[in-house]
Amino acid sequence: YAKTVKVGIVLPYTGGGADFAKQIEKGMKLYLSQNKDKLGGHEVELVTRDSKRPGGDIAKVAVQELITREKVDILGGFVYSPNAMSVAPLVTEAKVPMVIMNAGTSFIPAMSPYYARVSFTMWQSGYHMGKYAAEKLGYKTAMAGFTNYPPGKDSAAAFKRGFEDAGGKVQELIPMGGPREVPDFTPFFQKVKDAKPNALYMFVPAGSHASAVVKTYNDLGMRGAGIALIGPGDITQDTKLQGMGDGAQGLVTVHHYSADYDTPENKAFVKAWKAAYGADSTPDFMGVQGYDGMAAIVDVINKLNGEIDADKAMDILKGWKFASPRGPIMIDPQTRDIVQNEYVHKVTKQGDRLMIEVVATIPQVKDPCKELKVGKCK
Amino acid sequence: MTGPVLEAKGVCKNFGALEVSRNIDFRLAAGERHALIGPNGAGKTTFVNLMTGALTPSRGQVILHGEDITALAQAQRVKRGIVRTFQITALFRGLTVLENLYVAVAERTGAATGLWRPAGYRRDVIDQSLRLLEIFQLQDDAHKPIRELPYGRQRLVEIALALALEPSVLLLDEPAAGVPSAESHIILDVIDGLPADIAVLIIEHDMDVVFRFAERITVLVSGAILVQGSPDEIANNAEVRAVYLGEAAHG
Amino acid sequence: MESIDIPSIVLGGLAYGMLLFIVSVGLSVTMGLMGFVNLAHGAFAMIGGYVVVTLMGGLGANFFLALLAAFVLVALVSVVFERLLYAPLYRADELSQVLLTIGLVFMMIATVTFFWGTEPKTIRLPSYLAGPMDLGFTSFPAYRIFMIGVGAAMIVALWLGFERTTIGAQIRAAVDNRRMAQSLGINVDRLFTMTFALGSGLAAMGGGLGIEIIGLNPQYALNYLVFFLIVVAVGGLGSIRGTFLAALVIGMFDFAGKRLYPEAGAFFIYAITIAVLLWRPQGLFGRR
Amino acid sequence: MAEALAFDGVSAGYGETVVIEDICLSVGARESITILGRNGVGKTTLLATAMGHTRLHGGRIKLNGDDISALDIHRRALAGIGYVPQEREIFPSLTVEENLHVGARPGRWDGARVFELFPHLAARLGNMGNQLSGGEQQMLSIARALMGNPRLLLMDEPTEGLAPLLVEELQRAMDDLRTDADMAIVLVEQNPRVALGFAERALVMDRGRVIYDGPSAELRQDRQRLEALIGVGKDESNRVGEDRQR
Amino acid sequence: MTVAEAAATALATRHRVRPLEALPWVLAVAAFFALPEYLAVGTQILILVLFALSLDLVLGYAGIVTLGHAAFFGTGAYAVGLLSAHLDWHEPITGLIVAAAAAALVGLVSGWVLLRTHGLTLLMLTMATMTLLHELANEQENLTGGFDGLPVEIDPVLGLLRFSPLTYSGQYLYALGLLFLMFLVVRRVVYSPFGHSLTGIRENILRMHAVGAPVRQRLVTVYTISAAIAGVAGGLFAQVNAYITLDVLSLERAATALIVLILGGHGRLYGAFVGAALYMILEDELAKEFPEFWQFGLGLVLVLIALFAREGLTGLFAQAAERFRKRARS
Ligand SMILES: Nc1ncnc2c1ncn2[C@@H]1O[C@H](COP(=O)(O)OP(=O)(O)OP(=O)(O)O)[C@@H](O)[C@H]1O
Ligand SMILES: Nc1ncnc2c1ncn2[C@@H]1O[C@H](COP(=O)(O)OP(=O)(O)OP(=O)(O)O)[C@@H](O)[C@H]1O
Ligand SMILES: [Mg+2]
Ligand SMILES: [Mg+2]
Repeated sequence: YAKTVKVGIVLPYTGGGADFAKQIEKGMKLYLSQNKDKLGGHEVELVTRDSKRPGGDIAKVAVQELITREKVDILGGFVYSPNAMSVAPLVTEAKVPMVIMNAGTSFIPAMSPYYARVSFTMWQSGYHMGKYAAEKLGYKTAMAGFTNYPPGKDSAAAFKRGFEDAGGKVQELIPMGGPREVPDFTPFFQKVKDAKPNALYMFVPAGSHASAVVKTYNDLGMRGAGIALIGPGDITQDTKLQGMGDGAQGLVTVHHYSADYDTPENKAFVKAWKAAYGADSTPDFMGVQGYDGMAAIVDVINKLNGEIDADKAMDILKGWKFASPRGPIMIDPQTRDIVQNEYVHKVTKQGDRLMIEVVATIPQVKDPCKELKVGKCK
Repeated sequence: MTGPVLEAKGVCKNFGALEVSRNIDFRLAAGERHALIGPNGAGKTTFVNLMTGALTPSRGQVILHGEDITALAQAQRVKRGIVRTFQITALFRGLTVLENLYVAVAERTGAATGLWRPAGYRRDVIDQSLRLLEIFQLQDDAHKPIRELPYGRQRLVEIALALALEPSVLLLDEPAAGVPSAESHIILDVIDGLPADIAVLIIEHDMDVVFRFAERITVLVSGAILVQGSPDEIANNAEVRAVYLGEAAHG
Repeated sequence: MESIDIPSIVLGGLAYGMLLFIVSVGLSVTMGLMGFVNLAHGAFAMIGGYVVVTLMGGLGANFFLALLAAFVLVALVSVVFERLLYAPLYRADELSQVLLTIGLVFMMIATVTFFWGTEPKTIRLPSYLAGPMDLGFTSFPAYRIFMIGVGAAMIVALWLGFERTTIGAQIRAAVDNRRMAQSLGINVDRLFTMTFALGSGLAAMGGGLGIEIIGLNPQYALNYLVFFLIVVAVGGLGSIRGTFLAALVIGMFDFAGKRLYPEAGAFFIYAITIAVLLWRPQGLFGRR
Repeated sequence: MAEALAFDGVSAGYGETVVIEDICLSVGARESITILGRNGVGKTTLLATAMGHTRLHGGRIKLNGDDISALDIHRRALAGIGYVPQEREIFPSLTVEENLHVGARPGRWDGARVFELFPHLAARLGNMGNQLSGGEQQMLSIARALMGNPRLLLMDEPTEGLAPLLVEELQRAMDDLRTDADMAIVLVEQNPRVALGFAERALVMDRGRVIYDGPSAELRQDRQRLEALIGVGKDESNRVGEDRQR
Repeated sequence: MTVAEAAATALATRHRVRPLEALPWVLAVAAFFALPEYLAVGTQILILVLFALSLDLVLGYAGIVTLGHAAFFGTGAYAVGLLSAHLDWHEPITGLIVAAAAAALVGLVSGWVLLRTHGLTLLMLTMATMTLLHELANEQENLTGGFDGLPVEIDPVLGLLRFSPLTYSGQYLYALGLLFLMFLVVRRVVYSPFGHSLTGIRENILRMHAVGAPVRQRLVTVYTISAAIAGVAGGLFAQVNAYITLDVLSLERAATALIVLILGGHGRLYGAFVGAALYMILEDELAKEFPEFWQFGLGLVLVLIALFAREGLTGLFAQAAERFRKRARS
């Protein structure tokens, strides 16, 4: 007989992360609406909670309520790493499987045996951007600028490791203010300009800071000074790309997703997305993470025939494979973390639209942080 | 000891380029009744501020009971017995009359540092506050917040607060200001009835009050002492009449 | 030893200071002059920003026209706010004002989210304002040079309007003692409504002008509030000149600090705030 | 020619409390009157009512023949009323100069003429309102009202806190004003000597009503009558600030 | 009895406990039994009450308006967190004592420097100081865990009361007990002669100097006491949530306490209770119904309270009670 499986979704619907929450939610709902048949006749009920801020406490209360009062069978969502971390003991004690759809700090999946992650780690893009810049783009020197909080630090460290592993030299890692400060990058970029490295690797959180980076880069004439701007795909987020203007042309980034990928899976995905949310709406990496996360949840429900048992669910998630719009993905059975392709993006202009062109693919990347056992992944 | 209780030695005060007090030498003897008069803006209130520590002199010394208190903070000077009233009423407007007095008495008795025992347990403080109410005939207003009190009564509380501190030197800055001459005598009666050992300095523009009250008068003009003398001497001093009194001395 | 380009630091600091001034000047009017703790300043600025985005994006309006429209529209709408919500609290204690305006901020964040969504908005500047401009001794972003010009024009206009006429004094008089000001023939209600409208209009314009650099999303209303408050407090309440000077000082100092010691992060801006306010508690030109 | 100020059966007070009752009063175009009375009898309230600060419970107020009962405060000021409030009400965050000029209107009184009357103020132009001595604030309050060039000047105990010599000067200046063609003056004054010397007509109030309206000279000469009316004497001592709310 | 005697009696008995004062505690205990599923939110409310109560001591009684109170909350939280993470010190009670002491120290030092100012200036200075602490915690990531946060491990209270992350019943009782203790302290202070003198400072600081009160010393004292209590609130937060992030030092946290206090009514002891409960319940319920737009409803309530209940909700009650009493008398 048909069961209703309750899925508790914790996302920052208000505050600085609201934009991400929206993307993830749209992705999840899109998958659900397309794949009703895969539920084996069961129903899914999403119980959403606003985690508001990256403080840990609000998310924790939300999860506690979802578990004890709403009696959810599965948890999903989580944009901010601290929120995913703070609920680990709770999830472990309550034995509820949890699919992490963003929170990218490397060691999170290790914090609870019931965690599985379908998003990314900062090391995946940063490390391979570093290697690619030194090996293929031939840069000898580079500087890295980053927003001064863990994702930024991780990303810059990963870049440095990758760049130097491939024989380059990172002159300096420059923290460029916190995520909440006035995003004026001019003083930092002036410093870089004076030092004249071959490339500037920039991590800022996706959002308005990214377009400020590109604009400042152009305004200061750094391209003319021979300094290339590269970074993780966060700074060429699909939804923000058009707003950056022509100055974004030629940027090279490494990431796991762009709406412009020319694969059948992705074309179908983007088409369905636009059909559901309007022609103006574009999925970005957050959207696809929500989509894939829901795919994992639906698969669990299907295989367990609606009867969610945490340990069995985790057995299914370990080694789970999926033909995602971003390419083939898998959850590593050892680490319960995502294994996915990383793509080298180049921003080009076609007509009056800026496009992401894939110039190289690095297949099936595991989290380099854990692979190399560096930093907190030791 | 018959020396002065309060003494100013060469006290100067500037506000920027403006010299508000110029080299003032002043002595107030125990139990003396002294008036300080002078044109508006002569620096009388400033002088009180300098004596009580609300302002620090640019130069000069303030000596109380033979001890140099120039560097002492206002609160410490109060503890040593020098207390003032304000030209423009300065009370705890949201508190009742009784509570106003409680605050002052609690400071004097040291009760105010008590963090733990309830204020109501200090019966002694309450009783002393009640006694002050009696002296100023304010019993019927005990329960009223200051802001609901007529101005004349507020002036009474103003002085009661000062007396609550049991001063040895009392500086009164226009105590009857805003109270009509027809009724200011309540205040004057209270002042007349002050214990004889308190030294009192009064600032006042009402010459009836000044001449009735003062044993000695100091005239301050443009920040400097013009003359000092007995009421008769002052009333008949031509210079004082020219700059301050006008015809009032006759009245 | 790396070379340090002094003119570019000075110019960069100046531009950053002007940015701070332009986005804060509206608050200097509504809070500084009118004495209302207007935490909703950022919200008015945000609305202005969205008006500019909508006009330029949807209707393809000219940047300057859009700015002007934002000024006028928000100024007009703010009159309703002023009469209905602000006026009853002019004489209330500042904590009630805090509660009112924070409440307004929350409401406006939700409203903006409802109509414009959560994604950050950008605008496309006219081409002559984009990219670098060659100044001879150095090259510098054209938009920032434009901001310096706008800021300078604003301060001159406001200075002439408020500090060289009695209007500024009339407003301060009405804040000090409303009834006495009326007794001197000042139409306080109208004066306040007009001033509030001006302040809100300026906020809106600041919001529009700032999009290019500090972006625009529903969080704008709260994100930069602290910076607005700091600029006004350091400048001193009641003085637009003070706000201007404070913005420049903070801008220069913060810019040079970040340029030379990026590790120190936000340290500089708070350090200079503390230093100035301990040195001059009423702010650089404070009247209250 | 119409009267400068006319009260026609005016009752007024604060909120529900009625403080002055059924006041009828008229001040001629160039006339000056002086109002006396004990503490709390409603003198300030009467002036404040003319200015529009109180709640009008009944009656009508006319200025130069026009009914101003329903006019806003600032319109009354613009119609020609100047006000020197009892508590001076200097604007603390304005300089002396700004205090003088915020409400200035063109006319015979300008900065120069005001400084002739109060030379001391000229030396304090840059001081903020809260950096003045008590007497200086009083001078400024009077000067500020004069700068508005009113046709009717309401002064509430303007000599309070002023040095005796200055009181005399002010008295002379007001004599000038009185004879000066265009200004009517209503003066509230506690000091009978000043009050009765100032104007030919005097008003005595008690408990919110006018109990005497006649020549000042009469009261000046009849000291006993004066005492009976305003209670100069010790036996009245417990009337201080008697609370008169009903 | 004469008026003066009546006034004296009122003053002498003001500190006595009124029956109505039992109400919040009865409600809190009743909630424990009646609403076992809501204990996690309930615990957060209790912590916010405690934090707002500490703010009331300085804001409502001494008139110090601060936007930096999370400096002490955060210090307390990190004291507990650092003890647990780096010194294996998991004992809760001593942890709180250390939290209080650390916060008091920060309060003493910053109060000594900052409390010579007031108004907007003080607001900005306290906020800037708090932000510098925030920067420091961010900088010392190796110690504090920075943005990502720090897990906190806690032993059972007195070896008996174990904290379950699932039920929160232990946490709730622990928080309630502590709130009660701290409330007793605040109540004592408020009704003491010292508390009375704080009211004097709030009413007229000029006169307070003139009656010989060491004003700054008083302010610093109460600031330090308040900081210690805020530190306990922060320590408690760290213990019951078993996780802290830089958020404990954030402007949001400081501003929330301020809003809650204004909402409930400051200077009335119970304003913190009413304000925190209303704010959190409203936010929680609205956010559940309208995850994206709940701020509108919350904002509307704040606006309405600001317009129609100037002295907060408890002020509204007090006025209503006063009117009722007047009518009863006449
Ligand atoms: N903070 C200040 N800055 C500049 N000048 C000041 C300040 N305070 C007072 N003054 C000036 O100092 C002078 C003396 O003032 P003070 O109050 O002592 O006069 P006073 O003799 O008490 O006069 P009054 O009889 O009018 O009360 C005045 O002219 C006043 O303007
Ligand atoms: N704002 C107010 N609200 C309520 N009652 C008031 C207010 N102002 C004055 N009163 C009351 O009105 C009455 C008349 O006061 P008013 O100030 O007019 O007296 P006055 O004759 O000017 O006295 P004084 O000689 O003290 O200046 C007094 O009983 C006073 O308590
Ligand atoms: Mg004086
Ligand atoms: Mg009066």
